[in-house]
Amino acid sequence: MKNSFRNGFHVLQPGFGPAAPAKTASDEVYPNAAHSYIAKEVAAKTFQDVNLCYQCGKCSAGCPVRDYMADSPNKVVRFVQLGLEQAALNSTTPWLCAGCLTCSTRCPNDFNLAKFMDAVREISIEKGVKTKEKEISSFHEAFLRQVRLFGRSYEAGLVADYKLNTLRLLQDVDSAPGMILKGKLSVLPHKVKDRKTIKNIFGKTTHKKKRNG
Amino acid sequence: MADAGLTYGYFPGCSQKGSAREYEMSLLKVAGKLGIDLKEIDDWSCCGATSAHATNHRLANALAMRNMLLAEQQGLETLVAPCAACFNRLITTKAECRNHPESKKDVEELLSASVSNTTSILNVIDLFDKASNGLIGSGRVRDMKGLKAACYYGCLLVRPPELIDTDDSEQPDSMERIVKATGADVVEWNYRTECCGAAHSISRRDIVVDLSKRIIDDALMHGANVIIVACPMCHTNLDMRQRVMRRMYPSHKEIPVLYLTELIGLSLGFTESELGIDLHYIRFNMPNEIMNQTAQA
Amino acid sequence: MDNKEKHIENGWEPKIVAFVCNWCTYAGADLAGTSRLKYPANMKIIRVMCSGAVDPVFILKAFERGADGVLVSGCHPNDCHYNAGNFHARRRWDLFHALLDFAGIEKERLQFSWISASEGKKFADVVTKITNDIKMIGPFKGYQEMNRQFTTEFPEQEKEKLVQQCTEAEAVNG
Amino acid sequence: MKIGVFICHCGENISRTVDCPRVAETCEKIPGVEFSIDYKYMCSDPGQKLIKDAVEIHKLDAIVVGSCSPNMHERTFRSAAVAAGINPFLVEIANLREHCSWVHEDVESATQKAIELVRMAVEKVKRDKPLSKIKVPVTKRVLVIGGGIAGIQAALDVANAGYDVVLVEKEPSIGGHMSQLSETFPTLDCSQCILTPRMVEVNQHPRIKLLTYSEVEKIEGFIGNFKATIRKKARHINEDICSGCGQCVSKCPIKKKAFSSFEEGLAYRPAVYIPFPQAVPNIPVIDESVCTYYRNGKCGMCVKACDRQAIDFDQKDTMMVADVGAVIVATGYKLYSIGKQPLGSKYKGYGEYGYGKYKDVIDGLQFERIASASGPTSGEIKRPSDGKEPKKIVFIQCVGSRDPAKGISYCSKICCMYTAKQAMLFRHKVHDGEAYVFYMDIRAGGKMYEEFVRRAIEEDHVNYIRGRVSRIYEENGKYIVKGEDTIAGVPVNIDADMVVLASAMIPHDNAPGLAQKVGIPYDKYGFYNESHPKLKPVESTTAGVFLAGACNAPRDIPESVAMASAAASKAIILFSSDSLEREPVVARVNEDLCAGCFYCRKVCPFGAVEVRDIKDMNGVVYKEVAYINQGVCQGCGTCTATCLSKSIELAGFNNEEIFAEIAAL
Ligand SMILES: Cc1cc2nc3c(=O)[nH]c(=O)nc-3n(C[C@H](O)[C@H](O)[C@H](O)COP(=O)(O)OP(=O)(O)OC[C@H]3O[C@@H](n4cnc5c(N)ncnc54)[C@H](O)[C@@H]3O)c2cc1C
Ligand SMILES: Cc1cc2nc3c(=O)[nH]c(=O)nc-3n(C[C@H](O)[C@H](O)[C@H](O)COP(=O)(O)OP(=O)(O)OC[C@H]3O[C@@H](n4cnc5c(N)ncnc54)[C@H](O)[C@@H]3O)c2cc1C
Ligand code: SF4
Ligand code: SF4
Ligand code: SF4
Ligand code: SF4
Ligand code: SF4
Ligand code: SF4
Ligand code: SF4
Ligand code: SF4
Repeated sequence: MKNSFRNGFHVLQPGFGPAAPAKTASDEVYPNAAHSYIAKEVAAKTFQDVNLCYQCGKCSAGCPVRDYMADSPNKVVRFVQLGLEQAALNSTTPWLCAGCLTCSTRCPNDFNLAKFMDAVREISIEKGVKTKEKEISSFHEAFLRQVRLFGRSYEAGLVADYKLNTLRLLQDVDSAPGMILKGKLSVLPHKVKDRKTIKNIFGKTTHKKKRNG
Repeated sequence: MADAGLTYGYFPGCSQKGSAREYEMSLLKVAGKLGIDLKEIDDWSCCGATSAHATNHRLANALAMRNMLLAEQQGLETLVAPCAACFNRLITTKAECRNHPESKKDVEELLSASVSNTTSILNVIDLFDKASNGLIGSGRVRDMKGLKAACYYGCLLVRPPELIDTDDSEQPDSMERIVKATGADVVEWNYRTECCGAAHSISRRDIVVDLSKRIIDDALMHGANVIIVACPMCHTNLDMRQRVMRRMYPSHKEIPVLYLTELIGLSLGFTESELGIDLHYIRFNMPNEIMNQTAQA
Repeated sequence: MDNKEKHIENGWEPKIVAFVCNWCTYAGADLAGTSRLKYPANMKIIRVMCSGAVDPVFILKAFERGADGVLVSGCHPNDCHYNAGNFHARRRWDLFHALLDFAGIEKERLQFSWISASEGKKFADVVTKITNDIKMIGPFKGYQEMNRQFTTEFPEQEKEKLVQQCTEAEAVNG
Repeated sequence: MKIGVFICHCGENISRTVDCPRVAETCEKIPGVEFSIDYKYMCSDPGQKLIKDAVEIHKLDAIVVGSCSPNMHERTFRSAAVAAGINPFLVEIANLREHCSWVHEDVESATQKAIELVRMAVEKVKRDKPLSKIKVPVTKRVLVIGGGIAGIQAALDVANAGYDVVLVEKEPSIGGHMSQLSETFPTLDCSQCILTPRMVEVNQHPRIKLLTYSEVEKIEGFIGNFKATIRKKARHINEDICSGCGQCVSKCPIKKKAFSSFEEGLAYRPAVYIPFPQAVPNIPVIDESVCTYYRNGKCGMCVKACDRQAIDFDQKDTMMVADVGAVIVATGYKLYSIGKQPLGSKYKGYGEYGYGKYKDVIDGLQFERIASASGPTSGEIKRPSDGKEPKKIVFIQCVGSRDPAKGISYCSKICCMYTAKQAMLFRHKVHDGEAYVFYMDIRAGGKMYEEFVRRAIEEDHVNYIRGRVSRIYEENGKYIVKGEDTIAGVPVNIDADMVVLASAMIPHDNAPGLAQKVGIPYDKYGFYNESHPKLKPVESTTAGVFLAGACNAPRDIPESVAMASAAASKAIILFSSDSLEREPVVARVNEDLCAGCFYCRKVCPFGAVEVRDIKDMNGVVYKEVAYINQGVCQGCGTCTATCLSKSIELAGFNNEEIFAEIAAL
C-alpha cells in the first residue's frame, strides 16, 4: 500500500493481489472506476455499462475455456470496473474467450460478457498491447489478411500464413494433407469480384494506434 | 416458412466451399428434393467470422452487413446461412444496427450504401424444423431407425436467446424433432449446447481437443452411435480432431459425426457419396437395419 | 441587449405565483424557513392539497392577474401522498406547455418541480432560479395577447379537442 | 362578513424583518377587515385571549392570523376560534415566518410580501364556508383473507380484542406455508409445534367465523362499511356432520392419481383427502377431478365407509355475504417455478439447472417436507429419485431472485436464512454428509440471524462458496454442479447427490385479481403495495384495508406476525368509536353541471367516484352523474382539476377560494 495525496485527502491505495499480472503498475491502481478510460471505452463499444455486472461469477462457472484462463472472466470485468486498465489489457482471458456466448446467455443481470471480451481485445489491439496468447492473435491476423486480400477466407493460404508467422510448422500436418486429398482445401483462393468494397472496409476500419486517452 | 417451391437466398460462407464441402453438397441435394430453391447470393464475401468480431467490431459489422445488403439488392428477403458462425454474425449485426442507429450509420458509411436491414436470416435447423413433419416424413424412403443420435447444437445455434427463435436455449429440442422425423432415435445427453472451442481450432488445438473430447465422451456415455451437427466448425472439431484424440488417448472410442443435412439426405434416399459422407475422417457405417430396408426396397 | 440589466434598472420586480402541494413542497418551503435559507421575495405560495389538483385554469388566471411566472410543485414521483396525483399534474403540465408554446409565450414562465419535505435547499434554489429566469425575460404583458389568441386564432373547437385529448389520455393512463 | 387580522411578531422572529405594525395597519384597510392588530406571541395564552376578546367585541365572523406555518399552529388558532364561537374552517393562516421573515433579509420587500400574504388569506377567508367533520358509521367486524400465520395472528388479535372476525381461506385447511416447514430459523423450533395450537384456537374462538375452501368473490363499500361476497366451494362433505374420523380417506381406492400439494408433489393423496394430519378444520374434501364417482358415477366407497352419512356428492358452491368494517389481506406467497420456461409465466425458467428434469434437483419447500418429521420420509433425509440418503448436498441461493434476466430483480429476503437452516438440519441428520452453499451475498439482517449463519459455518461446517452456479447436469447418478468461487477465483465443480434450489418468493398468480376485487394497488410483480413504505407499512392505500405477511413483500415468520398484529391494531383503532370522523376536505359533485363523462372516476386514486342515476318524476333514469363517496374521498382534488365542466368542488380549496387568492396578488 502507498499513500497519495488526492483532492486534499490522504487516500490509502489498495494493492491488488498476485493474480493480477505483475505489470499492474501500482501507479495505475487507484480505482477511479466508471471514469476510467477503459470503462468508458468499453461502454462505448458495447452499449452497456460495466457496472451492470454484479460479480456473481455465473459466467466464469459456465465458461468452457475457464480451465485454461489465469483470470476468471468476471475478474476481467472487475478490473475494468475498478479502472485497472493494464490488468485488463494484459490479461490473456479475453484472448482465450471463444466467443461462445454461454456467459451472456446465462448472466442474471443481462450483461453481455462476450461482447465485453470483444471490446477489451479490440482496445488492447488499438493500444498496441501484445498478448501472450500469440498463436491466437496471429491466427486472427492471418485470417483477416486472407479476407482482406480475397474477400473470403482462403484456407490453404491461411494455414500457410499462420504457420509462417507462428513457426508452428508441424502441428497440423495430420490434417492438411488429408484435407487436400479430400478436396477440402482448395489450392487456389475463391476471390470476390468487388474487392474494392472489401478493401475499402478494411481501409476505413483498420486500427490506428491510439494513445492513452 | 420452408414451404415447398419457395426460393431463399443462400449464403454459403467460406467453409462450405472448402473444409465443409460435404455440408453444401448435402444441403443442396436435400433442399432440391424437398422443393426448396436456394439461390446463392452473387459475389458474397466472408462474414468476418470470429476473427473479425474478436478484434475489430466495426469491421465485423461491415463484413456481415455487406452480404445482407447484397441479398437486399438481389431481391432476396430471406437468407439461409448454414454455418452457425455466419448465422450468428449476421443476426448479431442485424440486431445491433436495428438497436443502435449510430452503428447502422457507421456500417452504411463503410459500405457507401444505405441498408434497409430487413433481411431475415435462417439457419439450417430453422429451415427444416418447420418442414420436418410433413416434408421429411413424406419424402422419406429410409427409416433411420437404429441410429442413436446425439444432437449437438454447440453454442451459436441457440444463442443469444433473444435473437433466436428457439423454444429454450438451455434445453432446445428443435434438432431432435427433425432427427426424429427421419426415424432415428435421439439420446438424452449433457453436452448439447457446450462449446467445442471452435474459434481456437487452429491456434489452440490443445483446448479444442480437450473440449471436443469431453463432448464426444458424453455422447458415447449416453449411448449415442452418431453425433449430428449443423455447423462446419463443430464438424471439424468433432470429426477431424478425433484423429488427434486417438493418438493422445489410446482408449478413445470413435463415433461418426454427420451433418444434419446428411442425415436428412440419407432418409430421403441419397447415397453416402452423393452426400459427401465419405469425405469424413471418421467412417460412418449405416446400421444393418437401414441397409436391409434399402435391400428390400 | 441585456434584458436583465434593463429590467433591473427600471426597478421592476417580477410577480410569481407558486401552486404547491400541502404534503411535500409546502413543508419543504417551511424547512427552507426553519433552516434560515435566503431567497428572493418575489414568489407567493398558494397551498393546494395535491399538485394533481392544480387546474390549468388556475395558471391562466394567475397570468391574467398579472403574474410574470408560475411554479407548480409537488411530491416526487412515487412519493405522492395520494399515490398518483403528481403524475396527473405532470401530464397536464405537458399539455399546458404546448398551449403556451402555441401562444408564443416563453416556457420559462411556467415551471414545474418536485420538492420533498426535506428539500428546503432545493426549494430555495428553485425559487431563486425561477425568479432569475423571469427577471431575464422581463415582465409578462402578453395576457391580453394570449387571451386573444386562445379565443380567436386558436379555434374554440380545436382547443377543446386538445384539452379533450389530453384529458382522455390522462384518464386512460391514469 | 367581518374579518379580524392578527399579526404575530414571534418575539423577534417575524418582527426583525417584517414591520408588523405596518402590516397590521395596512391590512385594516382591506375591505371586509373589521379589526387588525399585531402582538408579540399570538400562540401564547394572552395571544389567544386577544382573539377571543376581539371576536366578541367586534362581532367577527372569520379570522386571519399572520404567524408561523399552519403546520405549527393552525390547530391552536382553530381551537381558539371554536372557543370564541367561530367555525374552525373560517380561520386562515398567512405564513409570515417560515415563508417570509426567515427567508428574506430586506425589511421593505419582506414587509410588502407579508402584506400580500395576509391579503391573500383575507380574500380566501371571505369565501370560506363553515365545514364540519364528516362522520361515517363503522361495522365492527373484520374480514381476514388468507389463513397462513399472518392471517391467523391477525384474526386472533382482533377476536381477542372483542370484535368479530370472518377468516376466509382458499385451501381446505388454514396454516399456509408455515404448516409445511420443518423447523424454523433462527431458533430451530418445530414449526407445527408452535403453529398447531394457534390453528386450533382459531377454530374454537367464539368470535372467529372460519370459512375454509372459500374465496372472496367481491368486495363493495368503503372504510367502516364493506360488504364482502364469499364463495364457499363445495367440499362434498357435510361439515356439520363429519367428525373427521378419516374412514373415507383410508377406503378411497384412488391411490396414485393426484399429488399432494401439501407434500409439494413428493407424495400422492387419495381423491377424498385431508391435506395433512393437523389440518384445521379436520374435515376432508373430495377432489372431483380424480374421484371415480364424478367420472363414471361408480365407486362410492367413501359413502359406505362413512357411518355418519357425511358424504354429499350433490353439494354445490354456496355464496354468503359479510358486512365488515375493515379488511386484512394476508394471502401470502408461492415459490417461483424453476423448471424449463414455465408455461404462461412472465418469468423465464432455469433450463440450465434441470429442475423438473432431474428428480433430485428440488426446491426449498420440497426440502422442508423431506426434513419434516411428519413429511413423506418421516424426517429422514432421502433423495426423491431412489430413496437413498444423500451424502453431498449442494444448496443454491438466489434462484430466480436478484436475476433480472429471468424477470425478478428483488431479493427474496428469507432464502439466505432458510438455506442456512436446511444445510444445518442436513448436517445434524446426516453426520458424514457434506453441505455446500453457493451464495452471492448472505443477507442475515435480523435478531440472531447473522449468528445463526455463522453457526452453520463454524459449528456445522457447511461449506459456503461465493458464486452463482452456471449449470447442473447428471452423470452416473450424480449431479454435476458447475460453479466458480469468485473469492479465490477458481472453478468449483461438485458432484452432488442432491441439489436444493432456494427459489424466489413470488405472489400468487391470482394476486392481481384479488387486488382488483379489494381495490388495492400492487407492484409489477403482484405484491400488494403499502400506503407508505416507512410510515404506513401495514395500511394499503385504500382506507380500511390492511396488509399482513408475505402478500406485501417477501417476509419471514417474525415479520409476518408483527405485520399481522399491527394490521389487527389498525383495525381495532378504527373500531374505537362508533363512527369515524374525518377532515371535511372532500370533493363534491354538482349534479346539475355534471356531464357524466366520468373522467373523474378514472383519475381518482382512491376509487371514490361512483355512478349515480338521476331519475325524473316517473322514476325513469334520464342521466348518470358522478357521485363522490365522502367516506372514501381523501381530498386530493385531482378530480376537480380533471373535470372539464368544473362540476366538482373540493371543500376548503374550491376554485372560488383559489381564484380569490390569485386575485389578491
Ligand atoms: C423453504 C422455506 C422455508 C422457510 N423457513 C422459514 C423459517 O424457518 N422461519 C421463518 O421465519 N420463515 C420461514 N419461511 C417463510 C415463511 O414461510 C413465511 O414467512 C410465512 O409462511 C408467511 O406467512 P403468510 O401468512 O404471510 O403467507 P402464507 O403462509 O403463504 O399463507 C397465506 C395463506 O393465504 C391463503 N390464500 C392465498 N390466496 C388466497 C385467496 N385469494 N383467498 C383466500 N385465501 C388465500 C393461502 O392458501 C395460505 O393459506 C420459509 C419459507 C420457505 C419457502
Ligand atoms: C446513519 C443512519 C442512517 C439511517 N438511515 C435510515 C434510512 O435511510 N431509512 C430508515 O428506514 N432507517 C434509517 N436508519 C434507522 C433509523 O434511524 C431507525 O430505524 C429509527 O430511528 C428507529 O426509531 P426508534 O424510535 O426505534 O429509535 P430512536 O430513533 O433511537 O428513538 C428512541 C427515543 O427514545 C429516547 N430514549 C432513550 N432512552 C430513553 C429513556 N430511558 N427514557 C426516555 N426516553 C428515552 C431517545 O432519546 C430517543 O428519542 C438510519 C440509522 C442510522 C444510524
Ligand atoms: S454472470 Fe454477469 S453479473 Fe455475473 S459475474 Fe458474470 S457478467 Fe457479472
Ligand atoms: S463467450 Fe468467452 S467468456 Fe463467455 S463463456 Fe464463452 S468463452 Fe467464456
Ligand atoms: S404563533 Fe407561531 S409565530 Fe406566533 S409566537 Fe407562536 S410560534 Fe411564533
Ligand atoms: S367416490 Fe371418489 S372419493 Fe369416494 S372413495 Fe370413490 S374415488 Fe374416493
Ligand atoms: S366424511 Fe365421514 S368417514 Fe369421512 S371423515 Fe367425515 S365422518 Fe369420517
Ligand atoms: S435472501 Fe439471500 S438467497 Fe434469498 S434472494 Fe436474498 S440474497 Fe439471495
Ligand atoms: S368529470 Fe365532471 S362532468 Fe365528468 S363525470 Fe366527473 S363530475 Fe361529471
Ligand atoms: S378529491 Fe381526490 S380522492 Fe376525492 S374524489 Fe376527487 S380524486 Fe378522488
